[in-house]
Amino acid sequence: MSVGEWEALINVVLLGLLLVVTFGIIRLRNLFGVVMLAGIYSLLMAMVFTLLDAVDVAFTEAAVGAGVSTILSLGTLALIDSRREKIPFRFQFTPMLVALVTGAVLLWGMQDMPAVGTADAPNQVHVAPYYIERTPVEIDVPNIVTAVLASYRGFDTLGEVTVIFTAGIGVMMLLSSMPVIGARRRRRRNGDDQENDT
Amino acid sequence: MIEHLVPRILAKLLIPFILLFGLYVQFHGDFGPGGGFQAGVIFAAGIILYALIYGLDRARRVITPGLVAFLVALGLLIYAGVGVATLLLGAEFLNYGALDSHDPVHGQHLGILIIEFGVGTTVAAVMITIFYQFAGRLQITRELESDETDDEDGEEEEMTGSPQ
Amino acid sequence: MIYGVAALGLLVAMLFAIIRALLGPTLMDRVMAVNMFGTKTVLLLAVLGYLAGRPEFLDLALVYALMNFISIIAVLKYFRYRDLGQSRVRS
Amino acid sequence: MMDWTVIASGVLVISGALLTIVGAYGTLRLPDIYTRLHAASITDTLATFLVLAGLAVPSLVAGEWLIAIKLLFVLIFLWFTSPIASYSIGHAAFFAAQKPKLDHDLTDAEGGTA
Repeated sequence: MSVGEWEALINVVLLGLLLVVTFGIIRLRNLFGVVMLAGIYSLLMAMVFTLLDAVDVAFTEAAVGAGVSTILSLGTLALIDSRREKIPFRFQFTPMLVALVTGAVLLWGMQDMPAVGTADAPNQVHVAPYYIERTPVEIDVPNIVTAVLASYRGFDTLGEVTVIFTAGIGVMMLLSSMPVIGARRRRRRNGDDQENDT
Repeated sequence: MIEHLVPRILAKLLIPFILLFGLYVQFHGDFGPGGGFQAGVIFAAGIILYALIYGLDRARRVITPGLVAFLVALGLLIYAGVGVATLLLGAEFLNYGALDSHDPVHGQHLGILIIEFGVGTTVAAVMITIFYQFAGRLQITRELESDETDDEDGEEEEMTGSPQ
Repeated sequence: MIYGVAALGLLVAMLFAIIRALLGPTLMDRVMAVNMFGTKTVLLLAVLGYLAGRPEFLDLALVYALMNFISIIAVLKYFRYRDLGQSRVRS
Repeated sequence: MMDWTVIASGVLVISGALLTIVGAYGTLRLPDIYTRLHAASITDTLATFLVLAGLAVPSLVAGEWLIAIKLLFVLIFLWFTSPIASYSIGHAAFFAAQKPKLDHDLTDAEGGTA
């Protein structure tokens, strides 16, 4: 078997495992277990990305999945009472029908798509040749992904960084201790007469 | 967690490597896989590990929330500042070629390096912020509860518990 | 060829880990399965790099080798204190 | 071309993969978390070493030192971090008040004596 065939075989096995883990996540009624299975899902996705030669994406998945996503989920679980989440599993017809129809439509639409890695697929002939040809001349960095991300589409990346910035500011405003402590100080300052109420 | 000997000692050994690897990913992004986003997350993970092992209070003394909030904004400002600088040098927004008047390719190198640094700064600071806020929330909740029951106690806890 | 066989072997081990994670029965079994899965991911990424002839993938394996245990430490802290920000032993 | 590097590398990698399967199978068969942890962590050391050493052989022969050193770092970090993980899981299981299954807790099917 050639390298490509081996990679295809491993890819199929990985996607099968992904399916198993997904159904496990759906069936599991315990949030902590869901967080753990989501960790496995992230590891599997990193390997699928690696097989698709999208090393930079796999790297992001690896860093986020191994480093922070599980920890932040656990931090959230510590804030909420996760033991109360006993949702009974019951079959619902309409959502199932909608999901099945959507899946069928997507599968039907996939018929027209070119195979993975086809050289003359529309996404390969649009701007990709330009990037591949011009990057050594104009930017001269070995990793073309970095060149596209940081230079050709720098404005787009600026927007992404702004999104992350906004997320950080939002979490700061929602959970930060400053407003709470300020409110408490205010309450204490003018609340001596109301002490009996509390 | 500080009383757990094995994680404490080994984390002490590994945190420098994690931070160093983060810097490697940051500045090696032109050549191999990686870049500012991944590097920021890895760097933040090192700090988060420190906070997990030694406690949030000590981590907040090393990397104060004020500094982190400053860095969140600084990274984005670096990125946008490069764009403004290229505008002032007479090129389009974020056209790094203008950064070096003699050799546009060298200007591109410089621009990519600087903006990746900005991305890394913002991402690392945001991740640390999110962790600080989520992990520190229970402390605030407890303080508020103890404040409602016993006001005298709350006075002392406020000194140690409130962030800088 | 040899690397392909080794990768399939590692995938079988991963399947066992996933079965353990799905079966449970306790939460700690799931945590252990995730940790085991992480180690096997490091190995599989290294093997895949050699299979594809691109050993640059080792950077990825290095990330997992360095950082996979952080979430496990968070799990310990979660179970022990129910609070990831806990600082010192409560008297 | 089946020269000795391919054979050495193949033997090491395949035996490492086999050991990994054995360890993973152990986590399926053993009765409680502590014994499963034993099976999971014992593969982390030897199987990891065998696989990574097998991968390092062709790189060393070809003189690609950077790759061999990266493999060495992966091995060292795995050797450092997997004991921490096992320690953490064991401690967490203990704090979650899980009792180890002793001989008289096991049924015959699980290999117990009672």
